[in-house]
Amino acid sequence: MKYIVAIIQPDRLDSVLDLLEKKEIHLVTVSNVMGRGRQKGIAAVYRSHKEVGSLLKKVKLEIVVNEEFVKPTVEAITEGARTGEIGDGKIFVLELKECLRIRTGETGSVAIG
Amino acid sequence: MKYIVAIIQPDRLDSVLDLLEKKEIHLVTVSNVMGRGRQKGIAAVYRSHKEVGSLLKKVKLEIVVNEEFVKPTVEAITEGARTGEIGDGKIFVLELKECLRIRTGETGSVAIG
Amino acid sequence: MKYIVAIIQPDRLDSVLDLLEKKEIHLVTVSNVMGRGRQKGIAAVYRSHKEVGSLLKKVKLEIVVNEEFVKPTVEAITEGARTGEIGDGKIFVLELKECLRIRTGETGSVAIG
Amino acid sequence: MMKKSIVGRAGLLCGLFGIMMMLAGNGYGQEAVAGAVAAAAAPASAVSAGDTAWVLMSSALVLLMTPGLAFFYGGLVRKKNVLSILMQCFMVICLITLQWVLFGYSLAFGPDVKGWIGNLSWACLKGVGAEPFTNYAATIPHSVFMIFQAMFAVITPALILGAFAERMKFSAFCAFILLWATLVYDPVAHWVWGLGGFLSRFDAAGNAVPGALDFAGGTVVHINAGIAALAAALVMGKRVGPTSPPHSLPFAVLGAGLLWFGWFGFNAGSALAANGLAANAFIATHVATAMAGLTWAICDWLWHKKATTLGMITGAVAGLVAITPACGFVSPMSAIWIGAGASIICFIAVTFIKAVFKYDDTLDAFGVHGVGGIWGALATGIWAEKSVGGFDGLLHGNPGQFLIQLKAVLVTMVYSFVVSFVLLKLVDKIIGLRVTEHEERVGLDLTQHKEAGYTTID
Amino acid sequence: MMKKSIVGRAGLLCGLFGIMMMLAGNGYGQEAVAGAVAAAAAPASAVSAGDTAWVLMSSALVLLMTPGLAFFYGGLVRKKNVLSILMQCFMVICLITLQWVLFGYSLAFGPDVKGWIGNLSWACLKGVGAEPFTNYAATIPHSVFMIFQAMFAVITPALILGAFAERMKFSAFCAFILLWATLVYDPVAHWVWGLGGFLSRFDAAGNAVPGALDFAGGTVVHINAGIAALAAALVMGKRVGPTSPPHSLPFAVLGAGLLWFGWFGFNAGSALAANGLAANAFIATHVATAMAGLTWAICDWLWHKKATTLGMITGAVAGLVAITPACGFVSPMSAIWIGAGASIICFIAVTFIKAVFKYDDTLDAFGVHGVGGIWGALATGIWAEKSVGGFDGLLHGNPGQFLIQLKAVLVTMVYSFVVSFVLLKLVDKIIGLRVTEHEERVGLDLTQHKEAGYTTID
Amino acid sequence: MMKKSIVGRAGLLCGLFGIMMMLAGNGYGQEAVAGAVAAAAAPASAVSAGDTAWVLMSSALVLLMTPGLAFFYGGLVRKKNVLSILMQCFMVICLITLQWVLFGYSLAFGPDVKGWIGNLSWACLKGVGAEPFTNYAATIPHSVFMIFQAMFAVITPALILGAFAERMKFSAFCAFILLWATLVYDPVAHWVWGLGGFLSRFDAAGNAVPGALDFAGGTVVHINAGIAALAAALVMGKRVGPTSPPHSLPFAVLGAGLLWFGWFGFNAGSALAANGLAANAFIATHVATAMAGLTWAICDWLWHKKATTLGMITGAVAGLVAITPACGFVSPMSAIWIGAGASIICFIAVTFIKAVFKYDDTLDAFGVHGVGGIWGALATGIWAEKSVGGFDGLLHGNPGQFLIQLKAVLVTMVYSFVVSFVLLKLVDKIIGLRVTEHEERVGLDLTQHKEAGYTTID
Ligand SMILES: Nc1ncnc2c1ncn2[C@@H]1O[C@H](COP(=O)(O)OP(=O)(O)O)[C@@H](O)[C@H]1O
Ligand SMILES: Nc1ncnc2c1ncn2[C@@H]1O[C@H](COP(=O)(O)OP(=O)(O)O)[C@@H](O)[C@H]1O
Ligand SMILES: Nc1ncnc2c1ncn2[C@@H]1O[C@H](COP(=O)(O)OP(=O)(O)O)[C@@H](O)[C@H]1O
Repeated sequence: MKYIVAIIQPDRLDSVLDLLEKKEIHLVTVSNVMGRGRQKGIAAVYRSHKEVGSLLKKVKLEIVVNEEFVKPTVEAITEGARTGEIGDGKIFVLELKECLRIRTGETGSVAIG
Repeated sequence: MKYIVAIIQPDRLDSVLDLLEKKEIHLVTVSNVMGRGRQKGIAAVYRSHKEVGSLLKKVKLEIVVNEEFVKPTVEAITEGARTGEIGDGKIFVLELKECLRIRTGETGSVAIG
Repeated sequence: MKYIVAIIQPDRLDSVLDLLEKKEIHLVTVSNVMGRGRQKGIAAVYRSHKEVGSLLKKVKLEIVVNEEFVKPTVEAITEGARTGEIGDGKIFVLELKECLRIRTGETGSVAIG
Repeated sequence: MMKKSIVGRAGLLCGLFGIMMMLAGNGYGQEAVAGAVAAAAAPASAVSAGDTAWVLMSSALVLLMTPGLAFFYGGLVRKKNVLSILMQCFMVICLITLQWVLFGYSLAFGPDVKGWIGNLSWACLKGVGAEPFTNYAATIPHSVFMIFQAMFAVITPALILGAFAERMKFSAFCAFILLWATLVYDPVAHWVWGLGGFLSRFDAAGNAVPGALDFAGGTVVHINAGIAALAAALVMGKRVGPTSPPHSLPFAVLGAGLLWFGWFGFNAGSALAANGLAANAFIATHVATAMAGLTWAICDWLWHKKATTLGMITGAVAGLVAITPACGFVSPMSAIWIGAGASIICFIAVTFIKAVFKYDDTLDAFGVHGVGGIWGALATGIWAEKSVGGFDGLLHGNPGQFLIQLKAVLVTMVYSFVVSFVLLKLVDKIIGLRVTEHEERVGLDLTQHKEAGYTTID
Repeated sequence: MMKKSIVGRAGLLCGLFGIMMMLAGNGYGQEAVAGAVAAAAAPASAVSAGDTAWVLMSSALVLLMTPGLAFFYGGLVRKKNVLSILMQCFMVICLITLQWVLFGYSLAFGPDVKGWIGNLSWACLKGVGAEPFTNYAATIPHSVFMIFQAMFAVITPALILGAFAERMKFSAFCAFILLWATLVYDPVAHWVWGLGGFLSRFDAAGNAVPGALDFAGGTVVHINAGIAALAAALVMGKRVGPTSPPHSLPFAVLGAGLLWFGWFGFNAGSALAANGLAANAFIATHVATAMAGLTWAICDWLWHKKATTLGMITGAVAGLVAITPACGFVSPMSAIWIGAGASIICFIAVTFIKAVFKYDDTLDAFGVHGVGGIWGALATGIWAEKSVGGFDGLLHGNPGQFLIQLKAVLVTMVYSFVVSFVLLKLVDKIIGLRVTEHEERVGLDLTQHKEAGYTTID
Repeated sequence: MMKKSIVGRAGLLCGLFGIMMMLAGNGYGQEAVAGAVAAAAAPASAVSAGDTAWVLMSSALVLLMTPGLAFFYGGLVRKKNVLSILMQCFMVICLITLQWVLFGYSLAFGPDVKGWIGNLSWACLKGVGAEPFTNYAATIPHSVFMIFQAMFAVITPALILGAFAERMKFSAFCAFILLWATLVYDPVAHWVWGLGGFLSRFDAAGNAVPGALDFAGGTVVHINAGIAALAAALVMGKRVGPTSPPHSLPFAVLGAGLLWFGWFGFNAGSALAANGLAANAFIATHVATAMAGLTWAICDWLWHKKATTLGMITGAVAGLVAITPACGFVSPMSAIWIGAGASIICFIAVTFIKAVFKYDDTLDAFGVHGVGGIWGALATGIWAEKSVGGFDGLLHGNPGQFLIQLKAVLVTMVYSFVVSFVLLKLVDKIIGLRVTEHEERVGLDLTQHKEAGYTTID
């Protein structure tokens, strides 16, 4: 079982979700984050006061999958989120020890899907 | 040391926090997330334009505990969050390498509590 | 590769980011969280109704680094976030299996930076 | 199947409603003719552009109060219910406006039937045109008086919704509010303000008689709505789950600001002319509100160690409520005491009484409008002085007026409570008042209106 | 280099503009003198404080509509574009106010040139002072009439921006709006409202002639802006990416509340006096809006199973739009039908027509203002009655008026569409209408204004 | 212990305050009688409904400006401080309203004492009733003039709070604002507007004398508040930590919209009648604001490459400030220059001067109101023309008026700075001005008011 974290551009979210759906990866958790990366933000100006604002809006996906789904998940995210421009983001894969479905109490691989 | 992540229904947050408290698990980090799962969202309608809106509001808990607390934590979450209906959410358990309390610089198990 | 999670006081964010920058750790993901810890919140009052409100606003940092950067990262966070008062927060270090840069498809250590 | 039965129930309600209206129509037929004749006999009178400008503007101001209330209430609920509040407020504007021009105005202000109700001779605005109806307002078109009053009829039921916020079915809400406007608001407005109403200061011919003082609606609007709110809180029961802090206090403050602004139309517009009386009402309103806002802040400071924003705006609204019946009868200096009293009494109601009796008056519609309205109506009987509005109260040697006020308050309380209670039970039987627990947890915005107030990811 | 060329293009536009203005100035020189003389010959007339108070207040109300519109629109776009809407609305206020006092007012209302346009003899407010210009408004200073009209000139172009929200360059927007106001709004206003305008009810000398009825701007404002919006949606093309739900419906509701409030100034203020006609306009406006809000809610309920908040406020705006040309000519009871029709027709436009033709009218500026305006203008020709505003319509035995309405509608539609289309293409050539795809993805707030509407981390 | 000492300090402040008031009362006793006699001697005069409607409405508009300002300021601070701004604004309304009716009005406008202050003979509104006080306003009740002025007294101290936003103790704020209103606002209002004030255009008997032109409060309101703001920024010192972007620019835009709307009451209402002069003030206000908004946008575009929303609304407010003293004395065409100048000068102040001197005027209360007010007061002396308001300025051959303006500006600047400085130091000694660093980091909403503006998890 793997715990996949992906940071992507906000406006790529829809296409990533679509592609994941197509690969039968339905379950996803999404949240707002701000990211500092190589991408340079647009300096905002408030009454002539410049805000360097190195943090840009990003979207974070968390997807827990069984081993066999790691590849399709990573592919779907890559395909959906890639524009080729700086700021496209990253995918991180962590090892998951245990998983439990609250509704049924099931644990392990069956609880993931 | 374990890093527990739980995704629950927003309105179950209070009861989960209460139960954790009762089991002496005081330290928790909470955030807003949106989840796509088995639960079907209610299609929103904006000027006759339907938004399928597969993402539903969820709350994410992050709790770092020593091994002996894993069970009570999972139990508290399960008890507090379970309604038996689809959408109740999941608990994920990850292995934690290191923990450090910023205030004191303590590390390891003592830094968790 | 390590996946570092830090929970800090919101108003320390700027100094932590500065210090990370100085140690050449540019890449960071930031998000809003609420934390329940040892720090006691100020009880809010709404029309004489008291809200105990154990959850306080915190900021969460996620930083993925190669092994050699773990120490400087932890130091930078500690230095920037420490006030010595309760509520300063925690740093958690998780093991990272894999990392992938969406833009280029690079994986592993090179994809981190 | 399910849908059919809802439609069926709605039909039943409509039917009931229709029958009542027809009965009303028939029953009052005879008097209608007499009333129309009386109206025609009223001497023609010059329209004043200044007064007309003032009352038209005041009407617009009072209209703005309902969106103001929507934000005042909407800011205080949870994020997932904000639209339900806004929607209910806008629906009240739409429904009651139509009810008012079709028959409500005639019921409330039309030619009197035995002191209880107006007849239907002014239904569909028949005869309500550019000519002044002198007995109500001599210097503005009758139609201006009608539309000014329409705005009052609109906001009154909207006030009630604070009591059952976050848990009422939208369809039930619509049905209840329409019935309530017709069977509670219109009669009570007639009793107190209609020519010949049995609590009114004028007989059917427009001659002065002893009656209750209610300059801009302490009894008709605030006690009436506040008591209905209490009935609703009791009938509906408590919300599921723990209470939550206001999702956006700035919205509540915005609402309070718009209410304060609009209330100048409500109170000073009730002079129905731009003159010294309007000025007195304007000033008394402003002073009482300021004092009440300050007083609540002080109560908060004494009781909770800090002055809260929500406390201050709640106090301000309590002050606005309390001065409403009084503003054309008391001096600005008396308004200071009325404002202070309003905040102290409402603070007690909201802080202690609510805690003891444990009804879930979500947004304190009873605690502020009911309690504040009662205080204001009685206070009018205490501080009224002849030099301001022609009547003396207790402190100026006329305890009789205080007793009349007391009577009007009690009559309104009993009538409003009983009829509101019955109507709520009736609607509960036919449509069902509450959403399911699951809908309540998910929130009314999504379940009742298929919308979310805000986006989360963007 | 890059910058230079933008400056160059802007210069070119300005130049074009200047030349047009000069031509206008020259061409109309002769008539200007005649006009000025006519103006001077108008009999002096007493200013009424009441009427002046009402029209000044109405002007303030109409000004407030533009911020109201900003929030109505701004709440409906994505978070990343909210400021672009607010900014465009405020820029319209600034630009068009100046355009209006410098020459726009004179073009629209100045002495007539062959029925097509006013001349420039009132440019820079020459002769527009405290004396009434009797043929427009006999009891208020001429300057009050001018500033009241200024607010109309401001809000009309602002309506259009709903069609190209979330994708237009700010510089292009400024250029387009200034050209549009001058070459579309001012002429059409002259045709319908200017003394001697070829669709107007008065000849250049102020004598009544058969003409189109447009009490407060159904044709001049709403059809005009709505058709320009359609042209813009077609020229601009679709937004990139999937649509998004409104980022803050409460803001949209706030905007709707302010619009409703301000619209009383728009419509009842158009009586240019505080009298029975203003009252009729006020009441008809309120009634039609209430009916339209209710009707859309019912349509939503029938079609989508639930009444939506956005539906209700959209309906209310459609009702406001439709009653605008009619409110001084029809009775409040007819307003009910006009309001109901407005919502049904606009609901169809937004739900089905838009889906079929697939133009991206982001915020339904055409679907509500264009379609609602057409309905309103025609409905005026149907329900007008002599006893209200001096003219009978179809239902009162005067089909001729309906035909005149139809003609005015068609002429305005054709003119507005063609000229708007050409102007958009022109601006596209010179400045470029759309932001880059990347800018569109990042959002207009950051890319066009270097600001973010809200903070995320705090 | 701690608490006792706070109470003790507050008591000390109150005591000081009381003594001052009593001295004032005694010292002015004699003149009070004379003043009252003079008032009684004023010839009875007819109230005009139109004028009364206009000034009442204007009073409501000016009241709305304070919530407008609350949102303008509140949107610009961090999320954790939004309520502190809203609360301070509402507290100013409450406190100063009471101060005004109890004694403030009498100090400012009551019978003159040696040109410096009014006496206390109108305290508690004694004699301020439905009869006009002809020397101030002949066609409206005296009480209407009083309440219109009350709204000015309210908003002026509220303007100051922009300078010390995000770091002042709420208790200290209340004390300071009450002292400031009494010891700075009331005297300066008397000097410039009170009959017999030493900078005023009228002697104590109401005869015209040479004096400063300040139609609606450039000197009394904006310079006065702006300079106090500078003093406050200097005394308070800088905020802790780095600056943050505005937490909600849409709120700031909402505030700007309400301010623009309300300012029509402020400026055109200052004509105290609905006539040509009010119309001129209305138009000049609108035009100057439009020009100023546009000008700031252009400055931003030239300096920062893009026009910003915050820049445009800041410019609009600067324009409103600058035209305030001038609007009844200059033509709408001159208003264009005044508006343009306002934005350019304030842009420089905010962009460069603030950066050089490094005071932390959080929301540019000095940079916009102080600097804009000075420009406006001087510009009045430049562009005034007899045909508008009866006085010529520099450009119309009367340099003397410019010098009088300069004198009034300087006197007000010095007085306001010195007394504000002393009061701040005094309050700092007794109560302490600043919250602790920890409280500042946590935010004023939680630490000063025990509330959060918004929920985070819901
Ligand atoms: N090592 C990292 N640790 C944490 N977050 C990261 C890391 N690398 C990238 N991110 C996140 O991914 C986002 C995109 O990264 P960026 O360097 O801008 O683009 P790219 O991945 O295309 O080089 C960043 O804004 C940040 O939120
Ligand atoms: N494999 C997963 N990866 C990421 N998030 C998940 C996963 N499974 C569940 N979730 C989160 O849990 C929420 C609830 O899951 P859902 O399938 O709707 O209910 P249940 O757990 O009762 O079957 C989802 O909305 C999603 O946020
Ligand atoms: N074991 C834990 N699991 C999850 N979150 C934690 C844990 N310990 C601390 N936190 C987070 O860190 C924040 C600060 O912790 P707190 O105990 O208040 O201060 P300190 O670290 O100075 O003792 C908490 O509000 C919480 O968000």
